[in-house]
Amino acid sequence: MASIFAIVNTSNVRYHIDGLEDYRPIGAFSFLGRYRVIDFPVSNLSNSNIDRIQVYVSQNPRSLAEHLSYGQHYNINAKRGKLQLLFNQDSRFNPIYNTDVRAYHDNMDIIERMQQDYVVITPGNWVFKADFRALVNQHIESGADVTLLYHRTEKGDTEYRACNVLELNRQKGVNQIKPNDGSKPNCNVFMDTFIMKKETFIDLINEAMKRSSIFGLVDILNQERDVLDIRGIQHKGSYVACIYDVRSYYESNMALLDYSLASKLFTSDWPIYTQTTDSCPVHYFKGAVVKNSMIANGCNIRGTVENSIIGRGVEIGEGAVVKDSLVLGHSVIGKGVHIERQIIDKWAQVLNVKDLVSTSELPGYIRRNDII
Amino acid sequence: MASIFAIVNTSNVRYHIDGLEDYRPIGAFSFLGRYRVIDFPVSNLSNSNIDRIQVYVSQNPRSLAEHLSYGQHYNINAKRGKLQLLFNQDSRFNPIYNTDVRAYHDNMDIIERMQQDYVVITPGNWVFKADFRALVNQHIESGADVTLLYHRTEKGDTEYRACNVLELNRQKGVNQIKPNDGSKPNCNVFMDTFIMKKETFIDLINEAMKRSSIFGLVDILNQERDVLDIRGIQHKGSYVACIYDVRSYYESNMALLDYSLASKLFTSDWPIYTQTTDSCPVHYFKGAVVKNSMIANGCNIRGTVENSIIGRGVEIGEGAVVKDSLVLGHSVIGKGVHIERQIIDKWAQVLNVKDLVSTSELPGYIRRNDII
Amino acid sequence: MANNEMLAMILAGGRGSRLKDLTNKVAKPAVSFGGKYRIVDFPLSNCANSGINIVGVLTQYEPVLLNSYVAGGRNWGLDTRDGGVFVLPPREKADSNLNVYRGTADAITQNIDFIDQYDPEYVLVLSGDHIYKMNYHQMLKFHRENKADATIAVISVTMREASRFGIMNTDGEGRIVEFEEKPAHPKSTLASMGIYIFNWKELRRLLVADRDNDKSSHDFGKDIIPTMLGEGRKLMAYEFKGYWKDVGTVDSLWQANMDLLDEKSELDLDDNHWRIYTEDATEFPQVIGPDAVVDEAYVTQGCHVEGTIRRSVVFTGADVKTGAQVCDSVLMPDSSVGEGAKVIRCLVANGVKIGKGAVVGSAGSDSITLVAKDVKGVE
Amino acid sequence: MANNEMLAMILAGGRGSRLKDLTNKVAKPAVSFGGKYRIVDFPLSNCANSGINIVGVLTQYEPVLLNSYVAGGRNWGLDTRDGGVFVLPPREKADSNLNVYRGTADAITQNIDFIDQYDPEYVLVLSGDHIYKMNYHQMLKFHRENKADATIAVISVTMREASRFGIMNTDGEGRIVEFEEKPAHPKSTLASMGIYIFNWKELRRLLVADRDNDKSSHDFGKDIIPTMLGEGRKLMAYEFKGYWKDVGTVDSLWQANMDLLDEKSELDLDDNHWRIYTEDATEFPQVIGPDAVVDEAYVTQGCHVEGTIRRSVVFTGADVKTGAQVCDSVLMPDSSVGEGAKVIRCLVANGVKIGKGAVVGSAGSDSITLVAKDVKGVE
Repeated sequence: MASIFAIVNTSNVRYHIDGLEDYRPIGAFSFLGRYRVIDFPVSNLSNSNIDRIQVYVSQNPRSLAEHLSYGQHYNINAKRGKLQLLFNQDSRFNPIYNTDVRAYHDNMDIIERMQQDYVVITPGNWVFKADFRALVNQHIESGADVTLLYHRTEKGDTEYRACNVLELNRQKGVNQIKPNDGSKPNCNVFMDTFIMKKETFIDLINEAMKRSSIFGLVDILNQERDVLDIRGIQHKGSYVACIYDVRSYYESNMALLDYSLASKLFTSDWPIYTQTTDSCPVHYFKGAVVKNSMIANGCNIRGTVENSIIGRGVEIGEGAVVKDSLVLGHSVIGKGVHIERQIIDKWAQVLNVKDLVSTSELPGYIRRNDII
Repeated sequence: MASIFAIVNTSNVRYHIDGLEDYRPIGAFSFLGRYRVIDFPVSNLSNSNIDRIQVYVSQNPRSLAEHLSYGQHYNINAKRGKLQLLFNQDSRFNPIYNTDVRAYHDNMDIIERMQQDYVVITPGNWVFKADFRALVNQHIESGADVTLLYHRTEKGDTEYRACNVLELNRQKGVNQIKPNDGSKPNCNVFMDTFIMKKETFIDLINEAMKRSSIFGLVDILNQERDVLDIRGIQHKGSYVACIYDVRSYYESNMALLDYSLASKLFTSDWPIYTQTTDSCPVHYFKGAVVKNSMIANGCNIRGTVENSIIGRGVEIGEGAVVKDSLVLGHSVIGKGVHIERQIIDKWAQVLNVKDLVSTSELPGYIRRNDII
Repeated sequence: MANNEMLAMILAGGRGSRLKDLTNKVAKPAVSFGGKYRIVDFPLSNCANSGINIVGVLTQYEPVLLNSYVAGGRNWGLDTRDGGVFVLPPREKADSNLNVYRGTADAITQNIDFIDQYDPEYVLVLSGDHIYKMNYHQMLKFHRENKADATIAVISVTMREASRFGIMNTDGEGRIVEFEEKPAHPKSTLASMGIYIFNWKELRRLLVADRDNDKSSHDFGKDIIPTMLGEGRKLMAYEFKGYWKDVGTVDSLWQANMDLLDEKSELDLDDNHWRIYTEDATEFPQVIGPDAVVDEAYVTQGCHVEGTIRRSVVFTGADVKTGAQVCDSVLMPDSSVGEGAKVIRCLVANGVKIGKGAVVGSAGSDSITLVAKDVKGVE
Repeated sequence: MANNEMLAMILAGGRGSRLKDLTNKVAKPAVSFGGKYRIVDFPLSNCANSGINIVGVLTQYEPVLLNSYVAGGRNWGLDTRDGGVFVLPPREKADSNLNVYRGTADAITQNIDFIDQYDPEYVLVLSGDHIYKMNYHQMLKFHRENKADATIAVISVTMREASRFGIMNTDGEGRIVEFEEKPAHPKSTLASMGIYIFNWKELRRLLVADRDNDKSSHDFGKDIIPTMLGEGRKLMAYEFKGYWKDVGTVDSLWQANMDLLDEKSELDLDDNHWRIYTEDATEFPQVIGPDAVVDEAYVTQGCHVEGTIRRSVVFTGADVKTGAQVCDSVLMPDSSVGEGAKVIRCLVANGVKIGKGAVVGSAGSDSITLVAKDVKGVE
């Protein structure tokens, strides 16, 4: 069995979500009311029998630190394995310095002491299902120096707009990694997932730091593509989501209200773990009307909920109507309040404004702790 | 039983230790080879049956985050209690902004949601034994608004130079909290420990922020001393150490080589908890000579160790002589190397320089990971 | 917290045979309750919330699931450095052979060595099959303030119910002067809840004496308490006010579940200050389908509802298909109700499948129908 | 890791009576070893390091300390979401009464329902009283590659020792053709280590058949393995090379401890890649006093040494006072050696106090002196 450690990178200069990300990195965003986005990469790794996991985090680490704890709830043996948070200093004076390479370089002594031969680097803001051990085996068999995971899409012109795409040759060799300029619907979206030997990884970091203080892993790979054998592997799976803006966050949640699609993401042989909060079951009161929705535990529902995802411990008051919305944990939708196409952040209370309806393509957003 | 939550503050603008503190806050410093400084405040709290604990950390949180984990090893029930790391943004452009008040203010929503009536604030860089529950009861009985813990010293002119001192009236009322200017040997050193109602605490933070962006808790208390009943309680205990510079760090360790003093700090009714590292016992090889020392598990000792404290997993080579030194975990003192009055940081290796002897009052310091 | 002042011993050996097929393969304390809980979660969460760190669980009958469930105590945060939940079945020792527990007191007697390890001042004896939220720390405070030799928690019942309980007759200060087991003509309505605090040294002495007494049935209510009263010991009644239910029959288990639908019920599981902890199920989020009706219901994660649910409690992993109707019923974990089926006034056991179009239970039934086996569908 | 492919069952019921007074109050697997460990730490750490998540520990004799020790499995990181260490004593079931385990195989038979819960493909059966480091995952790989029905770990012993063991006679490919229990004239030197991998379905069938066989002693070595050989099953011998010791006697327990002083010994407890985990003792750091001599020794935290220690292993909390001399000895946890006392070629049991000036053991003794009771000082 190849020995593998993993890196989950929760900060990426390409992705930024106003509002929600003021409070936590995208990895700590609530997903389907009950999960956080990072539960998906970490569960993928745990299910792949990879139990040395470094999570890199820069800004607002508290919610991630608490949620990940030390990994027991991801089924990781705390003695043999380790779910480790690594912090990198965030240069707020100029964010172009906040590269992945710099974060790894800051923690080079720890990376050098890892005893594993291979590293899998996977992002904290993508939701998909993947057996990383199988991918590493595929990488080893191919003889490539670096393997990159990509998703074949037909919607490159409207979706994945903040992502990179891979230009591949006929042998799946990577000619170039470049920003998705939206010019082509059909493209290979790079899933920000790298597989290589630990030694190759260390060499690339050192080389990148030498060439430019603002080089990321993608930049150095682009420069080294004639020296290294860099290949793409196409990801197989029916659900892939990159959360990089408000719209992609909203739509990646809503898409899973389709039960047949959700059933493919959640299967009994590939559990998605998360941390329990010991909430009680959902209490539906007399008069509640709920259709086509996911409701997390601890909610009290007295009103109407349609086509919505409701987080833990939410109160929906009598006569309230919640449609096409994402309501995050511990929020309150007061009596008679009507909301549609909204993202309500945690601990917010919509009490006094009786109508919140987004008419534009973008859902509305209510900040954490706000009273509306 | 009064309901209490606690704050352990690991960053204080008054204290800074060059070298060692580049890698971790003082709370994460190794103590007696086997502990970290923060084990003392956290064990004090746990032994006092206070199990809601917030640890505030600004720079380099990794080692603290890993060491504290989620508090199980401090005997804290993870459901009812909580050992929580809170991060505050560190303004590197001007450290005078890094006040305790700002850190609390950054996390005000969490403080406001605490269900407890009282708060104990205690620092992460002091080593002493205290029953905080008894102190809170004393605080309640006295009727004071704020209680400050102090240590009566006769060495104020040479020690505790970075600390504040309390000027008390005959009723133990606090007239002033001011920097120790070293002018008096006899003084009441403020142990950076505050007890008050949660509501008082919140009012003080808000008031301090209003008056000045760089006010700390001490500053606002000085201004409010005519409005509030602020009292001192003298700490009883045979061992008190404030770790605020290299000398105090070195000497607070060395003082405990006196077994009769150490026996008063470590008693079976007041366990000091720490995290296990699963190191094996110490192996003393043929020819080893060890006198008056504390040796942590996982060491291999082939040479001579005198009046020293040796951390976990250290290698002392054949013919090596280690005297009056603090050797931190996983360091190597090579064959025939002679060191005296040194602090050797973690993972350092003294191999090629055969003599490292500090002749000045200050011990020498070798940086983490260095090869000498 | 290094608090070994009082440790708790939970009697969890009961067969619970009045629960019929529900306890065929699991001990009564492991029976599911309230959507996502098991009965034993209540005393265990009460212990955790009362600051008790060490809990012995005395198991005997069909303990394999119960053992796996409680071992270690992580679900209740009881897996601390010096604490834990320890499963204590009967066992072979250097000086005695393997013997079943002969009674509630004997179960403690056979574990004197376990308790001695921790040298507690007090021992709290609990039963593993009641639903209630109680702060044992308050009870200990009462016990200490009264300098009692033992304190027994009691609850006020109606005079009619009193004949079914052990009844405590007390003086004006709450001191127990007489104990009557299921009296035909009760003198008081203070029923024992089977919750005792003893001073360990004294209890230890009594248990050792009781062990070799051939005439004893080795039971707290029948032997130890009467002996203490006979010795003139100070036994205090600690009156508990709040929700308390022995879920010993199918009807009472159903009713206790139904009580969760009542907003005025004192059994509030949504109380932040006194959470009931339980195992962490890795389940799909709760899905309510496009044509579902969910009106007055208590439904937990992992459920998938496409049909109609009224006045019902639906447990982890249960599945209600399109057109199905579930009324006034309890669906235990992983049960399923097929398309168009009707379930009325039923308690559907774990994993039971009710086929398409089947009808079980009826609106006018006197007692609740226990559905413990799959029901075939109607074609 | 959600890896339930193979679960482990550790047989930990042994009385260990050859260890005399050391097992008066604790089961053999709970006996201390190597300064800070207990014997059972070795199979448990091996399981953790081999990626096994679920471990059943079959206890019977004096299990109270052993139960508390292993319950939950936190010490070995085995307290994961889906894993755990489960203590499995004999128990009462719906269809059977409480009975002691009649043999090693019967211990597994009585827990078929426990194993079935996890539906593993393979079951690893281990003994709880050997000292060794072994990767069971490698053994499973071997088992799978050979498509064996069962695989038994063996170790090469000397011809002289062979008569004390169960000996496997194999063909050229390592397939077991014959098994002889303690043969007077051994045909091979491959001794069974009491470590078996079985395909669960097949083992289950054999156990059910064995349960009702009156003539069976319900033992793996005596009954199950011969039956499998008789049926022509493919049994493979997996040869282990490395340190392995049955610490069944005072002398062998002493010797295994002494082996830790030998730098060339294969039992390296300082190996980062294969740690042995154990309980976390909240002890004072190890203190070596101003006049102490510590030369060739293995000393752990919580020890306080003011006297002289040579060629000895000193366990957690042991205390060697000024002028005391400890040579070629093992001081078990919390033992103490008074001022000027001499301890030579001894194994001093847990908590034993050797008084001022006393002399125990002697340099020329044939066997190791077990000091299991306090020794009075000489005035």
